[in-house]
Amino acid sequence: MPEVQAEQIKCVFDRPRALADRPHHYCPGCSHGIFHRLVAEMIDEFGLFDKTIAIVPVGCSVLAFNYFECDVMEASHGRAPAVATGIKRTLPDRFVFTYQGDGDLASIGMSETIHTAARGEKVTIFFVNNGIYGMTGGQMAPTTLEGQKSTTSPAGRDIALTGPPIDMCTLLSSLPGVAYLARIPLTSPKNLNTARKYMRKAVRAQIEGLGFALVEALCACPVQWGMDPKQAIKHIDENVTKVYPPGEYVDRVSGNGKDKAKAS
Amino acid sequence: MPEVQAEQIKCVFDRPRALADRPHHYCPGCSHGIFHRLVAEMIDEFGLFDKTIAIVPVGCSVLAFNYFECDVMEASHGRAPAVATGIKRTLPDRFVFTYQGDGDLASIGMSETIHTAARGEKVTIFFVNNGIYGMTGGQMAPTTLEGQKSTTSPAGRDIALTGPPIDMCTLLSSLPGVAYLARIPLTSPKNLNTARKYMRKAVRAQIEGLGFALVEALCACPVQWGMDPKQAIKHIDENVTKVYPPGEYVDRVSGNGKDKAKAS
Amino acid sequence: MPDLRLVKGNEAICYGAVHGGCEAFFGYPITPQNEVPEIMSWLMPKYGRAFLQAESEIASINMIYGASGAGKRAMSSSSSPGISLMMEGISYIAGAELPCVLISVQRGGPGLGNIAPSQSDYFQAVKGGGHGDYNNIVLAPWNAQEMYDHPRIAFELADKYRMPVIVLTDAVLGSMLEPARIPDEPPEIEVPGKPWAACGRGGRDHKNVINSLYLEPEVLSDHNDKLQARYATIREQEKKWDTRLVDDAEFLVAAYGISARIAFSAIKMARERGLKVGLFRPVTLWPFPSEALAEIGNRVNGTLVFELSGGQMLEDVRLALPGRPVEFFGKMGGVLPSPSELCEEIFKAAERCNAGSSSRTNQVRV
Amino acid sequence: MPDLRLVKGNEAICYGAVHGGCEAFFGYPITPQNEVPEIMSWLMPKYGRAFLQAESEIASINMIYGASGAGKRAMSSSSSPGISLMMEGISYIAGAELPCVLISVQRGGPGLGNIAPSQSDYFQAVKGGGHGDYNNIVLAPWNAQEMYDHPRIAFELADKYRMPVIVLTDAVLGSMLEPARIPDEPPEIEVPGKPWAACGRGGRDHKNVINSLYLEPEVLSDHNDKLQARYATIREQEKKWDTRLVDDAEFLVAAYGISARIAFSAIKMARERGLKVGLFRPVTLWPFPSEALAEIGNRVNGTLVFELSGGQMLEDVRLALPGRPVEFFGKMGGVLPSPSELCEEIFKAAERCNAGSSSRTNQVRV
Amino acid sequence: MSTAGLKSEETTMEKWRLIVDRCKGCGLCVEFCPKDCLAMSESLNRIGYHPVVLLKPDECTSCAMCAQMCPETAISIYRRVKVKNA
Amino acid sequence: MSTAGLKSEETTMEKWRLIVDRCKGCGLCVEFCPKDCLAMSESLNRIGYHPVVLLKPDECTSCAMCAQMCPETAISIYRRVKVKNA
Amino acid sequence: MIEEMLFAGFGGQGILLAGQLVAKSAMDDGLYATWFPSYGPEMRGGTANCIVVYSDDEIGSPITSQYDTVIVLNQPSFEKFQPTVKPGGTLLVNTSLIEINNPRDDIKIVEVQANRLAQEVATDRSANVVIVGAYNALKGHLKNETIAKVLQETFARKGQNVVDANLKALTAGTEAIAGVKTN
Amino acid sequence: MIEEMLFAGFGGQGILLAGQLVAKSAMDDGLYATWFPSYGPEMRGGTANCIVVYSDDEIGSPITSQYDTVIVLNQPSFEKFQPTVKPGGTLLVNTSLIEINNPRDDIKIVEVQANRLAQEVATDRSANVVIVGAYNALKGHLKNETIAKVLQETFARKGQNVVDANLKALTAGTEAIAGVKTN
Ligand SMILES: Cc1ncc(C[n+]2csc(CCOP(=O)(O)OP(=O)(O)O)c2C)c(N)n1
Ligand SMILES: Cc1ncc(C[n+]2csc(CCOP(=O)(O)OP(=O)(O)O)c2C)c(N)n1
Ligand code: SF4
Ligand code: SF4
Ligand code: SF4
Ligand code: SF4
Ligand code: SF4
Ligand code: SF4
Ligand SMILES: [Mg+2]
Ligand SMILES: [Mg+2]
Repeated sequence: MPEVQAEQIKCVFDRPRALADRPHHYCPGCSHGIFHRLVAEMIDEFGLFDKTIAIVPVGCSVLAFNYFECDVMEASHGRAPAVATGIKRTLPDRFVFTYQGDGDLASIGMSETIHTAARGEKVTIFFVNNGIYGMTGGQMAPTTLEGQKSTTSPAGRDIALTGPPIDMCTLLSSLPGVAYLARIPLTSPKNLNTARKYMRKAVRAQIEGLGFALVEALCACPVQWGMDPKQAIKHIDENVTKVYPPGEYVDRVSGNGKDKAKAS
Repeated sequence: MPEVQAEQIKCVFDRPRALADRPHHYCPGCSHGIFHRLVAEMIDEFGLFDKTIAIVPVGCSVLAFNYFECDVMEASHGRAPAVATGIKRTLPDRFVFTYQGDGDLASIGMSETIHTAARGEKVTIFFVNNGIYGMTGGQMAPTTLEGQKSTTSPAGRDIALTGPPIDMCTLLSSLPGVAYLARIPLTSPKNLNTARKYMRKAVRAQIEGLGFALVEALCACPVQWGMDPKQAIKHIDENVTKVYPPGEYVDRVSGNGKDKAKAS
Repeated sequence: MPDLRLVKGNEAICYGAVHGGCEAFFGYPITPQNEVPEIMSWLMPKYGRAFLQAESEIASINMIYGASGAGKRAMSSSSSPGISLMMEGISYIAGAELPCVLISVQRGGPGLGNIAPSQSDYFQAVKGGGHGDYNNIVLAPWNAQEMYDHPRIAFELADKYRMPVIVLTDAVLGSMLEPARIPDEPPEIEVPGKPWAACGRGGRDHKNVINSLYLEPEVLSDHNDKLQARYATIREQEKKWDTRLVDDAEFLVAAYGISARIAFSAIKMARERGLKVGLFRPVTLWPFPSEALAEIGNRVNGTLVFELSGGQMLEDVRLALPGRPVEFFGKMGGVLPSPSELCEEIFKAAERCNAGSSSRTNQVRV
Repeated sequence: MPDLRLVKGNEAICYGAVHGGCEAFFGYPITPQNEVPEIMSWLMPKYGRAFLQAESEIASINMIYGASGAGKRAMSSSSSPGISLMMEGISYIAGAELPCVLISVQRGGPGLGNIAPSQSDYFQAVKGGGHGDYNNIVLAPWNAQEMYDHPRIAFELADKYRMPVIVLTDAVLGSMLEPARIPDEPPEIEVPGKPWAACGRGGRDHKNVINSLYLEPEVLSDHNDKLQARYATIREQEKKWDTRLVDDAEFLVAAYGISARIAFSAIKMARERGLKVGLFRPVTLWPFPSEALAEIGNRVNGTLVFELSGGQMLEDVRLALPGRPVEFFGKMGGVLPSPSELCEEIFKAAERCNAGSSSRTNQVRV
Repeated sequence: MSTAGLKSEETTMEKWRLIVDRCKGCGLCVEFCPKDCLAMSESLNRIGYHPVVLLKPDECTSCAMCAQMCPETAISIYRRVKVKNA
Repeated sequence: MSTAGLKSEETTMEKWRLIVDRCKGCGLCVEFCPKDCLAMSESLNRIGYHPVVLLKPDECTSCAMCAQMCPETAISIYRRVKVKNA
Repeated sequence: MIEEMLFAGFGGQGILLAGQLVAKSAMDDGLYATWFPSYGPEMRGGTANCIVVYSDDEIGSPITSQYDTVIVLNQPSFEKFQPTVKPGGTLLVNTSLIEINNPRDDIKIVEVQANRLAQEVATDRSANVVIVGAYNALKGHLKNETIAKVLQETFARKGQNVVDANLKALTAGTEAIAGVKTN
Repeated sequence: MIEEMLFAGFGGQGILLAGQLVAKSAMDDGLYATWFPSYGPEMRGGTANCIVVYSDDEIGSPITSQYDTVIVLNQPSFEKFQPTVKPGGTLLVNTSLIEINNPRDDIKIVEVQANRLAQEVATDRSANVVIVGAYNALKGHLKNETIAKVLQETFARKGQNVVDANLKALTAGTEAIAGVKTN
């Protein structure tokens, strides 16, 4: 008997449930919005909506508590990992993640980042590296590229005075408490798929109790970079990824249990 | 004509000029005294007496301003590298070193340590790693060994709860601002000679403007370890060096200019 | 009634906290309160509660923020420099309306100072060392029993008003041994529900957000007004104080914590020498029991404020006794006057007040 | 006389600092003072002075400690949460008797609050948000000219008394443009020698030690006494204030900084409506010009304290005017009342004072 | 080539939907459409930006590349699928 | 085997000198003397410790191993050297 | 004389610059002047506004809640700030982007097609300067030459083209009020 | 009755424990009691002292500057604290380690060879307990059985040997004062 077929409209792409249906306050072309969605997709995908506590930073994503639909705490600048620790230690069965910018995580919050990683704290960090202080108006971050102009390095970052950019993935990769560590630019649909793959592992690292996990997203801040959104994306692919090689830096999550600690 | 010879008494070992001739407040067998002397020897050897500014920490060596005969500043707990930066940026031709314990440098001061290294700040750090908070009465440090008893890990350090010990040399070695990085236990006259060798390079790294330098001394804290001084020395050689392998981690000072980045 | 135990103040604090329902302790060593993290390191796990030695005081206070935001009774303990490092965190906790308990074991300052007893962090605790308009409830124990009782009371007040409560004590009370009645096991306690906690939605129809950001001035203004209204309620309802020998007093000493202990000895000496002195001891430093103090202070010939500081509570006493003669005696740097030394000062101060030579404004140190 | 320039307050601060001999700037971005590190990032190097964007406010204040200890004029700038993070460092600087200048551009609190103008960090600056008995000299500019002048004055006072000086301003004054007379190039200035600086012995017959540790209580006590004596000198010599329309005033408004600007407009409105109001503006918040205020406050019918806070300077005004009617009007969270709104409040307050219904203690918020 | 006058919340196409007043005109969707179906409007939307428009609906394959790259999640994508008629 | 009665600041030997009242009796010098020349005294010094004593002065080679390891720098070492008589 | 005014619009519309233009011109005309900005958390795209006060007497408050003149460049600003015009005051409306609903009748509402005029003589981006021209044509407190001089200084770094475009925009604004369109 | 006393010596001499012994015994005898320690920055080897107050009435200050009884175990403590004995008070001196110079004549100075006695009946380390025994034999405020019981509790964890040794040291101290040496 031939099957009777009919046509239906199926949704192939839509807003995840964990992402609020409201406008963002971000600038046009800002990667925060994309990364928000990816994070929200993880919450949906792993069924964590009711047991997630997000910790949002001080930075452009300071208002992210408006966008994530799970419970949220707003941390003081740089201290999100300590806040996450306080939660996870008292509610070990919850899914606890922080969402942090590079100023937040790699400058003022360096100590909390390192120590939380070193303790192997079972929390997940989604790290937005846009190489600049977006929120406060484009000052230099520790992650700003050599020669890059910013409002506090108007002639371009001089590494003789400020040192070279800090590569957080490399820095953290020596800590045995780290279960998963990866970096990916949010510059194409293909990379977003890789990002999802990495983020899944970073979620699993926590859920499976393996330890600390962090995914660094190389993000665009078109406004503070003085570029249009397309240029900004191109700049990441052409220049930023040279300084910050994407790939998995630590992987104690994958099946074989071994670390794969090499950037692609 | 046969030479006329006479006998004279020559001093082959004595207190360096930069070390004050007064009793220390340290416990019997505490390595601080030895490391103080080595540091003072460097000041003498390089003729830095009149241009050195030492920064001493909060920790058992909090009174080290009594022992170093150069100008000294007492930093708040963990912030010595920031203090050193403040000095070096305004007096770039001076020799600026910090002397810091492991609680000071690797716990509360982690951020200042990393950022100062990352900036390639031209300062030298002499790092006393005794794996414990000596001054406050033997609490756990980030450097305390797995299973080691302390007053805040009375059943022995449980790395499932606290993470494994932090290896500062390994952590710092990925930062390109670091010009010299080495670790040595202060456990024998031979090791003291190696220590001197390392410390000389750490001084040169600054004098020659190459960048940040740090020498980590594996030190004994007999009292807080609950050991007698001899046991403590043995414990370092037998157990501590397993977790913290001695050797040069970064060397951009030696003639060839290349890094030798491997622990022996 | 539980048996007496000879306990250190710092130890009593730990039992008081655990018996008061403390579910999470985060702290960093610093003299003179090291016994607190040390004891908590085994006492908390004994009851399945969270203990973690944080990497710094900043991490501690932010861990507390997390644990408290998640609905748990959380506490830290530190001493002067460590408490200073918590000022941003405390302000956030106040702003986000989170309950928490902080033990501040004061030592000599400013800067590194020393580890000797002091009361020079009164302003920091009472006026707000952090930024913004906020208050902490501040409790000042004076003996081992109160060192045990106050943490529990602190948790109750913190939960009731959703704000930080500081137990402000010092190196003497922390390291002194004294008998206190402490049960062997934690008593049953009731902890209020925390429907506001961000502990995972768990099917809740709305998300909970822990936050101190209110970008719109009008909204932040309303938020502040709400906090101020709460503070006003607390000022009405939660003032606590203690007095000794005030009924027939002709002169008054105002002191808190360890100073009140010394003062108590000194006023007994003074009474032996014929001067009828009473003791006013604020138990809550904020809210400061101004009215109770005024009631007594307005009928005696004068009041001597005694503190281990350059004169901090002094300002609150002056504010409570406008136009009345208020004298001050203080010691800094960890020096503790003996009761007899203080007794001499009481006589001198009383004399100045009686002679009318106590200037009513000369001590204004603003 | 230099030409007028239309400058932002934050910009004026930078020129004021550089022209005042600032040799080192360390800071971390935070709204609403970002122009300060931004301008300093090119202005300092232009004159061969040190600029470094620190990794945090804690690093900033400790870099200042180092640079100042080495004998240099060093400065940082921040806003509320960032200033809170500096409390330990400030206490160390005070304890080690180091001069330094700190710009505090207040914003809405507590916690993250917002970036709108506020005056809710008065207590922190004036009473001491850090631990221990210490004071900062606190200057409160009210226009762009003073934003330029105060950093220089601050450096002079800091060096003279070897202590921190805070320029306490706010988001309005920081981001407002206004004409100020600012020379194009730094004028010649004289900087006192600093024989105490730890800058390397350089043949000196003794070592210099920068330190705030005094383990022996007696020694720390002496050190504190020395500091207190210095503070007493400053209270005698350095109080500064400004008044408008006080000669014939029957009512007084006390306000500082931006509040005094709003008040100035409001009292002019009130005078148009027939009420003779004057303005008292403390220029130094510490030392607080109590006597000058009392001189006027005691002869008017009442004083209204107006602040962008829940009532902080209020306490110092009350201490200066014991027994006199003192009223309060405040706005928090970045809300700025308009001059006409404040004018209404002035009328209400004056009425209460005239009617004798202004309680002389009801505003005590301790 | 204009959404001017479009006052509705969404431009509803069968397979490609845009919440017009959420678009910030960044152009990333345009950039990443493999079929070059999209372009920027010349009009402003209610939040002051030039929103994107689906220029060539027929060529759109519902591949969702555009939606993936949209920071505002302003685009949603639908596909006509054959289903068994049970 | 005792320094009891030694009230002087230093025990002065030709090649091996100790500031007695600075010794904290940690025994590290004893441990590291390759010639086993040293031992702990049974008496207490003025700071309350049992100081070290040079038991076998003749066997001491002035190698300074002991002095190197002394945390107090309490030991100094001298050597008889032949010099040209100019 | 004291003039208290508000400029409001989208972040990208040059609102803050327009205010500065007026404040600087006032200063150069020998008046006291203040300018105070306020913007949302976004770097771009949000709303922005600034308050300008100028006076021949020392200025007290640089902020207020009722203005002699309010200049609005976009719809939300119109809605939000129409009520803040003092009775008898002036509301200058950029009718290129604003639809005037419920106009108050106790104030003077002046319509300027700022974007259109700007596009005509220069680019869209000069709408802010157009409206400054219109403003001064209306109020006349400031010298036109001073404004032109300040414009010149402000845009000098961007080249004479830009200066000229803005000078044209200024004139266009002035003339829009004068009702005299010459080109 | 109120007894204010000070114990002083080197850090390693068990000074703090001796004070605790007295305070605990006083508590167990139904008295109010306080104990307050003070030590230098060193972990070992520095000087240490503690103040003990016990009384049948609520205790005000747990610290004071003049004592009814001062117990010194080493020379520096003797020098430092002899002046702090109240006139008519008692100074208990460990003459195993202390040479008495310039003794005051307005106080009662009692010599006990605490280290020697301790070594005789137990080890050097029990000198602190010896002197507590001597103290109570002199003052008699506390019940000997209570002190013995507290000793028992205190050292129980270290084994009966240690307990016995300390009990012997206690007796040795008591007897040194009684002047009755029996073994
Ligand atoms: C203690 C403190 N210091 C400084 C700030 C100001 N501040 C807010 S966000 C930020 C940096 C933001 O940069 P980043 O973390 O990279 O986030 P982005 O805005 O780039 O997403 C700073 C310095 C603050 N809020 N608190
Ligand atoms: C802000 C602050 N926190 C805590 C302390 C207390 N404290 C003093 S030293 C120290 C740790 C010392 O350990 P380490 O640095 O390893 O030095 P060590 O004593 O072992 O040589 C601590 C926690 C302090 N003085 N200041
Ligand atoms: S400033 Fe940069 S990071 Fe912030 S919202 Fe704009 S584009 Fe995004
Ligand atoms: S406690 Fe440890 S580190 Fe401190 S002085 Fe004693 S042995 Fe040395
Ligand atoms: S779904 Fe694919 S083809 Fe269609 S518009 Fe988007 S990117 Fe282009
Ligand atoms: S990516 Fe999104 S915001 Fe950007 S133009 Fe396309 S639809 Fe608009
Ligand atoms: S100098 Fe050498 S041989 Fe002599 S005592 Fe010292 S270690 Fe022994
Ligand atoms: S090493 Fe030094 S302190 Fe230790 S026993 Fe020998 S001489 Fe004494
Ligand atoms: Mg960033
Ligand atoms: Mg240590």
